[in-house]
Amino acid sequence: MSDNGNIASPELRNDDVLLDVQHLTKLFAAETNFFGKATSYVHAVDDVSFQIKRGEAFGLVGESGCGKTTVGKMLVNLLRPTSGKIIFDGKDLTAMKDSERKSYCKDIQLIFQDPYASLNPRMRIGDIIAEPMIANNIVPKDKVEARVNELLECVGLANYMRNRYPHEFSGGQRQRVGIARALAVNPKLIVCDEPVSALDVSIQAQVLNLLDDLKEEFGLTYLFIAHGLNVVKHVSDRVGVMYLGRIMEIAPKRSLYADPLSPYTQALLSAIPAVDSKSKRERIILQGDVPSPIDPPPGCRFAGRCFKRLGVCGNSVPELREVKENHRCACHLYDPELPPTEEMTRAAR
Amino acid sequence: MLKYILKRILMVIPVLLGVTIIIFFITRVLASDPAPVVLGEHATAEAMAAWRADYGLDDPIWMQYVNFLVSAIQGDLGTSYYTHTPVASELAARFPATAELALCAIIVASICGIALGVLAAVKKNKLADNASMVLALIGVSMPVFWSGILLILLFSATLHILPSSGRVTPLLQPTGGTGFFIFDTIAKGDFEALGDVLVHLVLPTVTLSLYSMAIITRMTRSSMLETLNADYIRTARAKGLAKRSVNVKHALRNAMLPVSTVIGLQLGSLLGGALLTETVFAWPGIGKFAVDCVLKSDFPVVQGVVLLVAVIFVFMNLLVDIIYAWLDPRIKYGAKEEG
Amino acid sequence: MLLEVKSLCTEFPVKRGVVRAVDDVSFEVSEGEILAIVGESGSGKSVTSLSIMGLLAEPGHVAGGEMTFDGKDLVHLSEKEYREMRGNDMAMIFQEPMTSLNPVYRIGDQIVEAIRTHEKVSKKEALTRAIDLLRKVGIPSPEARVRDYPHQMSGGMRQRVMIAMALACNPKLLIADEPTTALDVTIQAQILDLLRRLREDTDMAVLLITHDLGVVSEIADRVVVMYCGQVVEEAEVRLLFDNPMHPYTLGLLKSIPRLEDDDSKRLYMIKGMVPNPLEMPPGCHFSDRCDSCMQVCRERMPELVQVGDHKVRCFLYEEQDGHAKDAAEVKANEEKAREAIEAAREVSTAEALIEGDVAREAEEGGADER
Amino acid sequence: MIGMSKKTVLATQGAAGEVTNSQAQQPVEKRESIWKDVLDGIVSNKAALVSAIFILLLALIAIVTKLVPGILPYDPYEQNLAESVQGPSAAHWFGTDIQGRDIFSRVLVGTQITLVVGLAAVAISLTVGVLLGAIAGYKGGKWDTVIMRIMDMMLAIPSILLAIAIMAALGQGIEKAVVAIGLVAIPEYARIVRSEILAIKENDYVAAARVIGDSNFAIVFRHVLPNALPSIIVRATLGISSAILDCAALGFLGLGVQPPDAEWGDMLGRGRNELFRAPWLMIFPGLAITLTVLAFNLLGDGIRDGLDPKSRKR
Amino acid sequence: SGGGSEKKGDGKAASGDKAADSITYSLTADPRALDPAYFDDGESAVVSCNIYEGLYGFAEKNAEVKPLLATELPEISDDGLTYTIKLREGVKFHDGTDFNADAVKTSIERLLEPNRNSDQPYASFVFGEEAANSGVKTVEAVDATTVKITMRAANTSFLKNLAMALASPIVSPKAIEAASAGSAITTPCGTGPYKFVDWTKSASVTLEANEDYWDKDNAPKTKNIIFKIIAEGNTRITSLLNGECDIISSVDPSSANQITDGGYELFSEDGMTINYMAFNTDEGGICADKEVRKAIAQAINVEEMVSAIYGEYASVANSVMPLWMAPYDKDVKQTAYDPDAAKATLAAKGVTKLACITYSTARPYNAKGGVELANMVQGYLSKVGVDVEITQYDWTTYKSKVQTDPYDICFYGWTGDNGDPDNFMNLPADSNRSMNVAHWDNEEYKALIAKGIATPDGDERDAIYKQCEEMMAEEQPWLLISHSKNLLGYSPKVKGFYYHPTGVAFFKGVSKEA
Ligand SMILES: Nc1ncnc2c1ncn2[C@@H]1O[C@H](COP(=O)(O)OP(=O)(O)OP(=O)(O)O)[C@@H](O)[C@H]1O
Ligand SMILES: Nc1ncnc2c1ncn2[C@@H]1O[C@H](COP(=O)(O)OP(=O)(O)OP(=O)(O)O)[C@@H](O)[C@H]1O
Ligand SMILES: [Mg+2]
Ligand SMILES: [Mg+2]
Repeated sequence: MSDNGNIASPELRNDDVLLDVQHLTKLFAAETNFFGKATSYVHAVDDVSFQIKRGEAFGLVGESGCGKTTVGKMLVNLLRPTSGKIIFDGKDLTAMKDSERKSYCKDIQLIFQDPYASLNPRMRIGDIIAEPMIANNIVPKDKVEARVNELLECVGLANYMRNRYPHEFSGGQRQRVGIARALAVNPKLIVCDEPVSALDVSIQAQVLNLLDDLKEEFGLTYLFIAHGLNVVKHVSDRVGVMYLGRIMEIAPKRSLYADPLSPYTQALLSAIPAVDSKSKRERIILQGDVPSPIDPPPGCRFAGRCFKRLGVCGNSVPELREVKENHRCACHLYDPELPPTEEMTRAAR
Repeated sequence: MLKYILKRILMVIPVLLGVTIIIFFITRVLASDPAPVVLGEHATAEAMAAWRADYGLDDPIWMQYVNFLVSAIQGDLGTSYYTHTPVASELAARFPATAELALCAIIVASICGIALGVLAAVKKNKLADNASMVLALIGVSMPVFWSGILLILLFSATLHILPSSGRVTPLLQPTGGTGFFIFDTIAKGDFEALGDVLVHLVLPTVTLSLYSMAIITRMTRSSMLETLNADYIRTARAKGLAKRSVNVKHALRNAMLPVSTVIGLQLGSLLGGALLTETVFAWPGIGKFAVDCVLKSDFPVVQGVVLLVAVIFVFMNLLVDIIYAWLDPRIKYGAKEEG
Repeated sequence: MLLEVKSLCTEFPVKRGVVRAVDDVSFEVSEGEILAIVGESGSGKSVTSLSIMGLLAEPGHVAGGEMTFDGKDLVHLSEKEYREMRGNDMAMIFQEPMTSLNPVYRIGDQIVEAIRTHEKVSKKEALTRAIDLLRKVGIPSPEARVRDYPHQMSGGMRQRVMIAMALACNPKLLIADEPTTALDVTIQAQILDLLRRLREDTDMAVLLITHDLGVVSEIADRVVVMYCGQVVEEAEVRLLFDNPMHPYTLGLLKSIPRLEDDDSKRLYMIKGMVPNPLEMPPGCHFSDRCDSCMQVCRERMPELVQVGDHKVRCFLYEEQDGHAKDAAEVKANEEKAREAIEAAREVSTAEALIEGDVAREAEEGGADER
Repeated sequence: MIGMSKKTVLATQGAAGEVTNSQAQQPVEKRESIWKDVLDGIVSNKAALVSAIFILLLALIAIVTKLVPGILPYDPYEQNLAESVQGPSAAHWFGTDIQGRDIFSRVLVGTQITLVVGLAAVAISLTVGVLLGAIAGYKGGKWDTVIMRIMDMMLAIPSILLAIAIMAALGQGIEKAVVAIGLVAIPEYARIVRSEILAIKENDYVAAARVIGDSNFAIVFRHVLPNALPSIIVRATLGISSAILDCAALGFLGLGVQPPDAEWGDMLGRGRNELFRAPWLMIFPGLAITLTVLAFNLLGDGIRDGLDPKSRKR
Repeated sequence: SGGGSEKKGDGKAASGDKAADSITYSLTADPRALDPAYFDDGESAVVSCNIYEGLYGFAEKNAEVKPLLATELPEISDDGLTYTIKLREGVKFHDGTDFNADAVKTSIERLLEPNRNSDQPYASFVFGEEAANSGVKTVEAVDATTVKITMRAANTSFLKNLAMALASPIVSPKAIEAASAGSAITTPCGTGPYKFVDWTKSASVTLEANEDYWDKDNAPKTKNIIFKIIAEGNTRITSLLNGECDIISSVDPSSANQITDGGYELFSEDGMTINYMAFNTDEGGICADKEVRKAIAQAINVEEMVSAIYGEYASVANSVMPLWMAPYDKDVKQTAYDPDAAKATLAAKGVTKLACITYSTARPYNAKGGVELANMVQGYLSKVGVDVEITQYDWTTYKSKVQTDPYDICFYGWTGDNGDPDNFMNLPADSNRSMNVAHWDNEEYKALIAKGIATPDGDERDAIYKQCEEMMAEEQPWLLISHSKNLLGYSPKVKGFYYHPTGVAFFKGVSKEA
């Protein structure tokens, strides 16, 4: 295993890091033997490290099944990491006991992907938004209602809607309720798990703009999960690209989009259909499917589909190393110990 | 798959142990004293005490249980207090009757239930749907003994077209063989007896199958409605398949998955439900016998019956699961066990 | 012309009224052309395609209009004739590759079934053809994969199987209802590439249904934009993307985050939400959400009129009498619409949203009081 | 702090704002609840509606005959051997039994016991079953294994035999019948509740509740159980009908209520001895049972349709 | 042949004097066993009495003892202790074994201590107990055709016991040997007119004619006798009406008309039973007081009640013993119905509540089960201001509850075993509380009973039992209710059928027209 996370990039080093994820790994039992012991594992998240600054929006991108949600769930304590650390606001959450950890729960909130499944259909939305405040005792009982109204306005819902049930709302409105619920406890970090992917095109912009506004207004920090680079581009400051449980590339937005280093990122970018005829890019069509995360082969996870694959890719795991300033990439193409490649020279320029 | 079956068979053991404990507790601790019934009118208190001692009923309860378990594992279910016959042979003599009836009933119930259910689903909200659902519901709503007696009244007492009692006219009864008369008569080529066996089966089968039929109809309908809405049905229709072939080949096969589970469960409950039907139709099975034995506090037999039914029920479920796996290629047992 | 749809109306009687899911929709598809229909969820795209295929789910029915396919009148076709045509002359693939294949049959058998429904060939021969088809859609080692069950394949593979099945009888028209929506971007690129190749190889016409404007711009020749069951704009693909006329099309294009965009700017939001099909605003269906809404828009439904190479349904481009305005006025109005949209970008989100909601509620007010 | 800046927006909104305010003052009506769904299901399904009315009628009869016994044409308990076993007539619509009691009056009074039996038995199995099912489903692991194995054991014993054994052990009487019937039905409820909960547990809103720091108790009672309610209600409605049938079966086997209580199953069981002489002794209570059970079944189906999100188009 | 229609067809239409080759008789339950040593139930007795025979039997229509396998009535010594019995010659068991004195000795000795086991319910009743110094001491085979039985004490009813179908019949020694020790014979083998063929549990027992039956005058006339087990009363009746059975037993009184209306014969003769209500006379109970017992008895219109429940198919009991058995009742007066007097007495005694237990299962002496009776008594007593609280149990539970429950009144009955008056009259003197459910403990009465059993049949003995009857009427430990009639239905084609009051049916003279 490569040791690629403990040195924070220089850009971050001096700054106030809110969340520091180190070597986070999550395995799920895929097959069990007679006595219920796992015999093979889904490597859902495999040695993932990244940091998020206060007030920053960090985008996490990758195709379906690459482990984005699993990362998010581990952050909000819905799943226990198999190994690795989550250092939040200077404290190691993974080392805490459940009771201790509970007090940090409210600082990290989650916005779900599916606006239809994430609101209890049998509760009025007023109660849904009030619930976290009551559960965490952060607002006196008699102030709850006023605060609910405030939150509703914040997310662009009229306060008379308080007494309605979720099914009376459209997807976009529900997602806004979900946002209000997350805001209710004044969290420091909000994990947005594909908050717009289930929404209509015309509604997506509403939610994205809203998240932007709120970030501005309350100085929130986001972990923004998405599977398309286009959405992330609009919201995040820095972006991490995941593939099959591993981070392939982390870079500030501008650098990543202007000059993607990892072949996977390049393919991902090119696969996004362009609306503008002017900006027709060269298309890279990847062959094959994402392989199964159950007991993945050694070496680079992307090796099987890579169009720039080298001999070593199949057996050795590339390190996530800083190739350009603040721009790190896990790819053998940029391995200084290997013979120089065209890409390496280009990146060096 | 084999591993899965093995695992399931092992899981059966604690269930059966539990069943014996429950029934042991109910019979030994709660039920009334069998001695007065067994020994008859003239028995004195001393005779009864002696008898209890003979049968180990004054041992501590756990010891009785251990004794029972030890001999049960050796295949000895004990001897009936009342008839002094080994429980195993009492059950062997009666079980085929119940099994034959239950099998016929489940077959009739499945065929009619599935047919009605499919009809109802395909003609959703039309007359045929409402009619078959009401029919099914009436089946579920009538007390079995009531409908049985009414059927006897109509077909036997009034129209004289069907016999009201027993499995077969005694002189035609096939001897030896499996005890499954349909099978035995066919094996012997005795078609007069086969006819006789079949006419005797009609009323009890109908009565017994009504309840299960209703359940299967309901299940088939809802399962069928669900599959008819599935995407692959649209795909099949987009291929240009005829409606019939879509309904049968694509919808029904998938709809059968949950239905098969229900049918399996029904067979278990039919064994229990046969009890009232057997009473009404003088059917020589274990159902009526079991009730009598409960009422006579004939503990060894009650234990035996319950154990037998539990074994059948449990293995029925196992069988259903295996059939399910066979019907549904998606299920690869052993791979997914919720943990 | 391969397929002609004229003033198609499709209705679903429901408990509280009649949902007119497709309302006066007309378009044409010629041989070898890829026509895309775009629109948001619920805009009637699927219903349109199902109407063409004659596969509408029960109480739904075609309530008016004409459909001609290859010279045949689809509206009055008998079920038997329709069946012969389905899967043979026109085939369809669906959005959900995970559920569109029957889970209990091998994929080979499912393709064989499609072939043998329309052609009298032996099972063996059909199987050989199935293997060829799978190879054609790019499934590696098809000889082995024909024996797979759907659950043994990934989503992309299944979508290929669906395409192979659709191609089984060399249809003249392939209707693809959101064939890539459920797939990952890299897989989506593969499928789009496949469709493009197939069209080149077979000269088959494709009616592509999607809500993803990106997909449209990648592959389509011509685009029909639908909103609330109606066609609001139709044009050649480049023309539409470079010069959208209807405020809705314009809004859509502005609201999707694009790689090329300057991301310091806020996204444009179409405020409010799609109206309930039973409680449509009285005038133009889009009027509530439109930033260029005029009085007339709330009173009357505009017609779909030909403006240059566009067809568009909007009073910005239509005279009261149903004719297109003259070129200069059109130009001016186009400009106006663009400005309105740019202006709307700056409104704070929550503010705009509340406004949108309230407007809609007011519209539905009657219902709410009950 | 959050939202302060938005306050002004509403104030300056003009016309739209007024709409908002006027609507905000609307009385807070309960807009949509599970009970409304139930009601919708019933009302929109003719058979269920008729059944519901029938059941209400039964309940009314039960209450009225309890409160004002004088309303009955005859005293259902009074022996009048002079009129023993008379066929249906203008005086005795359903005839009389061997003790000369009016069957019609007894059938009417029988609604009391029948409904109480149905409700009480279901109450027992519901309470215990929901509790066990909830623990098994929510806690999972060992709890699940142990509870569900016990339920399997109970299921493996034919329920009527189990009920008879319990009755034989407890002795006869309506309360005991209720207990026996209630006990044997527990596993079904436990199973349903468990599988519902397993499904509901997977929903994001349960995860959301955990993320915001809800306690397990709150999650189960606020998020999980209310959403399992539809299937529980449906099961309970159907459960009433099977409880009534089970009670009738026990009555038929001579294990029913204590005399002189009028219970339909008991009347039926007793009447069958007179089948040839006095078929009405068996026909009318049998019809009463069948109709009542049918009504509960139809009602259950109606409620199921009403609560089924798929059939509830919105 | 099977189907109802066919059966019905050849039953009704075909005529002629050819004999049909089988008669089907319905039993209400499985026989408990087909070994006379191991059963105590009527079902077993009905079947067994056609397979086995005893040394003695009863007369065709009453309980008079007649020689059967013995050639004449025994020679009884004057002290009543020695019975010398001459056996019939040339009789063979069905398995070909000779019937002789050794066979008799073997059959009886397996029921005597110490061979006796606790599974033989009637052994101690018929052959007595060492501990009680009663019954048989020894059995000797004097020669091949003579048996000598020595008693421990004189017992006038012993001879009648020997005529019973329970315990007494003679079984092939070979069959006894073949059966495993201490358990019942499974292939029955006797000397009777019918041979055992098959017993399908819960379904039927089939017998076939014994071609070599010794009594050529009474040779079996029908090839097969089939006993079909039908528990449900309505099904039994239907099976008769539908031609599935030729004779059905235990007809419910209320269905009797159905049988005659259908053109079938109804057999209705007094049985050997008494159906009564017992007062709990235990010290401290409400009914310990004779006045209260009498008053309760006055409140109940027995005649009306009997006719309502049983119609004409039971007779109101005026005596403990059935009329045909007892010449003693003529002058016995039972308490008369007088509700007003009852009301007054009960009010004076402050009786307002009585606990009653009853059984829900039909019994031979009460085809309707005890609930109907309890219901009506409840009805009568409510009219004199007494609330009766009824608790019902199934028969098995009931039998243990009568020994443990604190009841004031309970319902019970008795079916005679052997036609001897002692068999009835000793019940209220029995120390066994499940026999004496009134818990009546009257020394004077007990003395009478002891005297009766030792007195040889004759006027002296009759007088003793008459006195007993009078005491019962006067002391009122019981309220006598009814003597049931044996009700059977049978096809008119069945000839020569008679149901014996001891609860058995002999088929040797019975035939059926085809
Ligand atoms: N509870 C679980 N048990 C077993 N495997 C799981 C579990 N949850 C997730 N996985 C597996 O872990 C991998 C990562 O899943 P995850 O949901 O994190 O992906 P994702 O990136 O969020 O995908 P998507 O874009 O589809 O939401 C997948 O292969 C998934 O099948
Ligand atoms: N079976 C039906 N009953 C009633 N209304 C229906 C039915 N099917 C579709 N509709 C209505 O028809 C309208 C159009 O639906 P359609 O499925 O064509 O939308 P779509 O554009 O394909 O959306 P999506 O992108 O979600 O697939 C919707 O408003 C829907 O409510
Ligand atoms: Mg995810
Ligand atoms: Mg669609």
